Amino acid sequence: MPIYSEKVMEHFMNPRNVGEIENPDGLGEEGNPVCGDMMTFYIKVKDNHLEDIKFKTFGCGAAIAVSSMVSEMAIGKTIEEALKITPSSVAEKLEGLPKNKFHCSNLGAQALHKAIENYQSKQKKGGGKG
Amino acid sequence: MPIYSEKVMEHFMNPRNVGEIENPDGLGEEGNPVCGDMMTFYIKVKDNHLEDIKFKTFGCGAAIAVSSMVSEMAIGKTIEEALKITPSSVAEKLEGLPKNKFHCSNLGAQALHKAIENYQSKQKKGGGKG
Amino acid sequence: MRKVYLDNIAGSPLIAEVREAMLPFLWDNFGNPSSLHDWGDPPRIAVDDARSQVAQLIDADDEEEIIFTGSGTESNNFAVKGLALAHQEKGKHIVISAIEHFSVMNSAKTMEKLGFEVSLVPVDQYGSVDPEEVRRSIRDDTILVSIMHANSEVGTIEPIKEIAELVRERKVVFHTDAVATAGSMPISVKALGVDALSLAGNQFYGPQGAAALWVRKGVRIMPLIDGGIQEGGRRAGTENVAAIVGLGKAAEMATVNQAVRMKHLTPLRDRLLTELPRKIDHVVVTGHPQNRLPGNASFCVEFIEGESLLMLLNSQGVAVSSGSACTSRALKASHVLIAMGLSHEIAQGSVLFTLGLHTTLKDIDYVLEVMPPIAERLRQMSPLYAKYIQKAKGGK
Amino acid sequence: MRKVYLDNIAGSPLIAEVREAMLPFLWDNFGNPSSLHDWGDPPRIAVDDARSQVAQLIDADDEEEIIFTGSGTESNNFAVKGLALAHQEKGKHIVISAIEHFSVMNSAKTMEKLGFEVSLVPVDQYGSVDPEEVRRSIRDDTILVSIMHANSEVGTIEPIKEIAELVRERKVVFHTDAVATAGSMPISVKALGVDALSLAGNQFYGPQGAAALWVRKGVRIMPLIDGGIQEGGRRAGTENVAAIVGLGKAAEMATVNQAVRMKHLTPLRDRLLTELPRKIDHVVVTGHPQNRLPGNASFCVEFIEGESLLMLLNSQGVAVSSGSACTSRALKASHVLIAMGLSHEIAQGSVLFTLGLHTTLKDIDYVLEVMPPIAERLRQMSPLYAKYIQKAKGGK
Ligand SMILES: Cc1ncc(COP(=O)(O)O)c(C=O)c1O
Ligand SMILES: Cc1ncc(COP(=O)(O)O)c(C=O)c1O
Repeated sequence: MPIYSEKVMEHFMNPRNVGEIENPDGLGEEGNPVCGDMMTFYIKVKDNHLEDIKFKTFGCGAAIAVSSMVSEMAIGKTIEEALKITPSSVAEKLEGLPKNKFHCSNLGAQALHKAIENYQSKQKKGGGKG
Repeated sequence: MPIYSEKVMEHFMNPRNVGEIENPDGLGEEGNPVCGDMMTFYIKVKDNHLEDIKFKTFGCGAAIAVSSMVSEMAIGKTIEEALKITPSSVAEKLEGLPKNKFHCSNLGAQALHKAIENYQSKQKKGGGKG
Repeated sequence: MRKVYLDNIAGSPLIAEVREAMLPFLWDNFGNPSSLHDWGDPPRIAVDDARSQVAQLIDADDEEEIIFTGSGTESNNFAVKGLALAHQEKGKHIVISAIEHFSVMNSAKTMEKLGFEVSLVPVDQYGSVDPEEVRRSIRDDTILVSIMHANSEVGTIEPIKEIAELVRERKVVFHTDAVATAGSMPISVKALGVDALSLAGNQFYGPQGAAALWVRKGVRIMPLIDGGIQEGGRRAGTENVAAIVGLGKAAEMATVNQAVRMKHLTPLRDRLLTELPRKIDHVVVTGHPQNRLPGNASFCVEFIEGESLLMLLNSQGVAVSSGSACTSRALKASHVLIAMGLSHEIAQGSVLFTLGLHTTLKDIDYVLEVMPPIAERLRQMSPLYAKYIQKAKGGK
Repeated sequence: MRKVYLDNIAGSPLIAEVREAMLPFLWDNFGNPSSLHDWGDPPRIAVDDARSQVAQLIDADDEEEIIFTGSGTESNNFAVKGLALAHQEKGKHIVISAIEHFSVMNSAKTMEKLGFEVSLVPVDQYGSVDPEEVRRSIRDDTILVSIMHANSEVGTIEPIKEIAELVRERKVVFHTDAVATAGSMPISVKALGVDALSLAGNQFYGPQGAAALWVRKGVRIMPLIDGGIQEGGRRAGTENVAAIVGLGKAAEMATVNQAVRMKHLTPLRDRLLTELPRKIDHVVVTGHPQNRLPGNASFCVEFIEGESLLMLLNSQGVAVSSGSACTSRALKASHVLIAMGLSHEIAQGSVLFTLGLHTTLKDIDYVLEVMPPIAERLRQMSPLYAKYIQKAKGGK
């Protein structure tokens, strides 16, 4: 079989929500250049919901498709729902990822979670707006 | 190239002087079944000349061709001339032998020489008739 | 002149389906299965398919247990050396039979040079290994037993299932060289109970250049050929895609047609085995009378040397091989015949007929017709025959 | 859509003459070169011819110095392991460069496990080995030096002649992996002064499945693959005749056409090397600017990862490869780029164009046209690029 599923290819070729959010409510970075995949997620939160998500990704086809899929899965969800997104659920939605790509390139959920944690820690400090 | 020269093939397919001589003047055996080649040469001597030669050979294509060639080279020669036949001169007459066949299968000259020695030792003992 | 090819062990023609399957990968689909671009897809898919086809041929559950190699010889080297090196912390003793193919035999000898110890299990007059003998040869430091599934020179099929059971009891890794059997008769690695098995496509109408080693999941093996991480890091080097595809197709065809093929071969083989000794005096059948490869008929013709017999048969259009010293490039009579207790003298008269898909009854009858005068002619030249006759006369 | 194949290092189509030469040995001439009957003659003659053709390609005097193997990887394993094991009574120290192909690198690592010691000679920013560094690394117990003739990932050609001279002074055996050069540029083992040299037919329009190791007469080597006494007892296994014939023909064609091929490739390569960095900012050429393989143009595109670049080029019909971590199945950035001192971040942007006989100027211009928007697109998604821009702005 081809190494990537059609779904991965579709998200890689047309990634959703690429970009940055100025003054995001939360920002999460994951990965490093040695393994070759790095992702930055930006979130905008309103009424405990992820109103907007953007990402930037340096990485392979899988990494880009994962980021796109994560953003699509999380947008509009509550914080609690979004935190339930796991690498496995992302891979499943993408109709599978190559075995060797699973760990390195499937960092999207973590990057999102980091952005949420970043938002939550700001909330604690600043009293929050959400 | 094919493993055997045309000359070897010709002598193998149509060996000269196959057979036995009853009451030979000399008889020589060479080889053993482990290496796979055995030859028996029979000679008839008259006036110091090899009047007749016959051989029997158990062995490969080369061994049979060598026996045939030796018999052809030696017949009619004087004892002294026949003793000058060497494995190399036989191989040359046969337009070459495969490298790995040279030692094992090229026992014809030795078998002939043994037959001559056998004749000579009988001569010494019996006073000879040659 | 009639052409009768009865040397299928040395080489055999590709079947048409194998040829057709290979052609695209020799010309247009020249890509590399590791490539991530479009050119990589057809070869990658094709290699995956071939892996399934081979797994199916030997009834392996997991196609990732199949490691493609370049030849049966390589598979055997990989098995013996790779399994021994991977298990050496437990011990350094290897058991093989006395009639293994040189690729197993000489791999074991190389391991001896590296500090391992090798025991040879003897065989009986039919070339059969006694499972009890294997059991007795296993020691506490034994780490590997390798016994072939069938010997291709004399056709004898070994009791691998029984041997495997005894070896498993001692928790020793068991490899079998099934190059002579895989694709020629039904094989199930599960039923046999082995840990590793070698097979080669060129033995069942597949091409040269592709063979396989099956290694049960969980059994450690050290690579023979290091480099990139093709074949899961177990055998490096850019895949020979066309040959692998050919092997896969040949495996698929064999899985389907094995029964028919065996039905075709067995009566032809049996005719040769019974009739040749009737037509020519002093001919002994070598190998097991019943437990033998469907296409193998092997003999020793007394008082005659194999190469000259082979050459005279060739002059009549018949291709065979022999285990005589003169036909081997090492100039030694077959170690298999000697291990079976035959004298050198008799072993020199070895002649081996390996039948194939294309062999017909007419071919066999042609051999039965042309061979007796050839044997007679060589015997008339043979000093051994002369001695025998003289003795026989003297005995009267 | 235009199809532009620039990944000839991964695989390339057979040239028509090679195909024609091979066909008879895939179908009708299925015999075994070891067979003594008529079926053995065509393959035996063909293998002998191929041996001469390969000997001529590398200017070897004696065709018996050519040992056929199954792949470049096997040749390198055979050389490193076989030469080291054959000379271990003198010492157990091996010297290789830091940018060897994995087949040399990992063979050396295996020898480490068997008690040998391995030194890596570093390279400079262009991937060049300094002969002085090699000389310094040789010790009294050094028995083997293996430095590649050219690196196929970055194209750099090494000063083998100079290195060989220094190694010879120390009476140490010297092997060179010429898989990337043999058939692509003139080679003379005599002029180079090496003791052993690996080459592979699939690198010069020959088939998979046949490669060779040349070993100077008198230099001892231990077999990697034991068994029968094919290849003079140095490499066992039934010959893959069709592939060997293809290798021979490819060698003959290369001997004749090398100069023309180089003239075709060099300007195309140079156009890519000069124009791509002009069309795209922050692109670095990797490898040596002058001493490089005629068909090799390699780069790192900053702020971008190689696999996604490769996939978007593929979506435009262009096939290339990359040394990024994600494109390697081992998930590590090319050890060659890292050894040249590039950061992991930059090495991830590796892209490698390997041109071939069929490459045209239009192909190159098409790449120069489609690649800049792809790089731009990926940079717009890249957090590394965003950071770089921010920094650049902040710096103003
Ligand atoms: C039982 C057995 N094992 C291994 C081999 C080795 O096969 P190859 O020479 O094709 O590598 C053979 C070849 O006939 C064989 O019969
Ligand atoms: C320099 C070098 N050596 C060895 C090899 C190994 O070749 P293969 O994978 O065909 O065995 C390659 C392959 O590209 C190479 O470039």
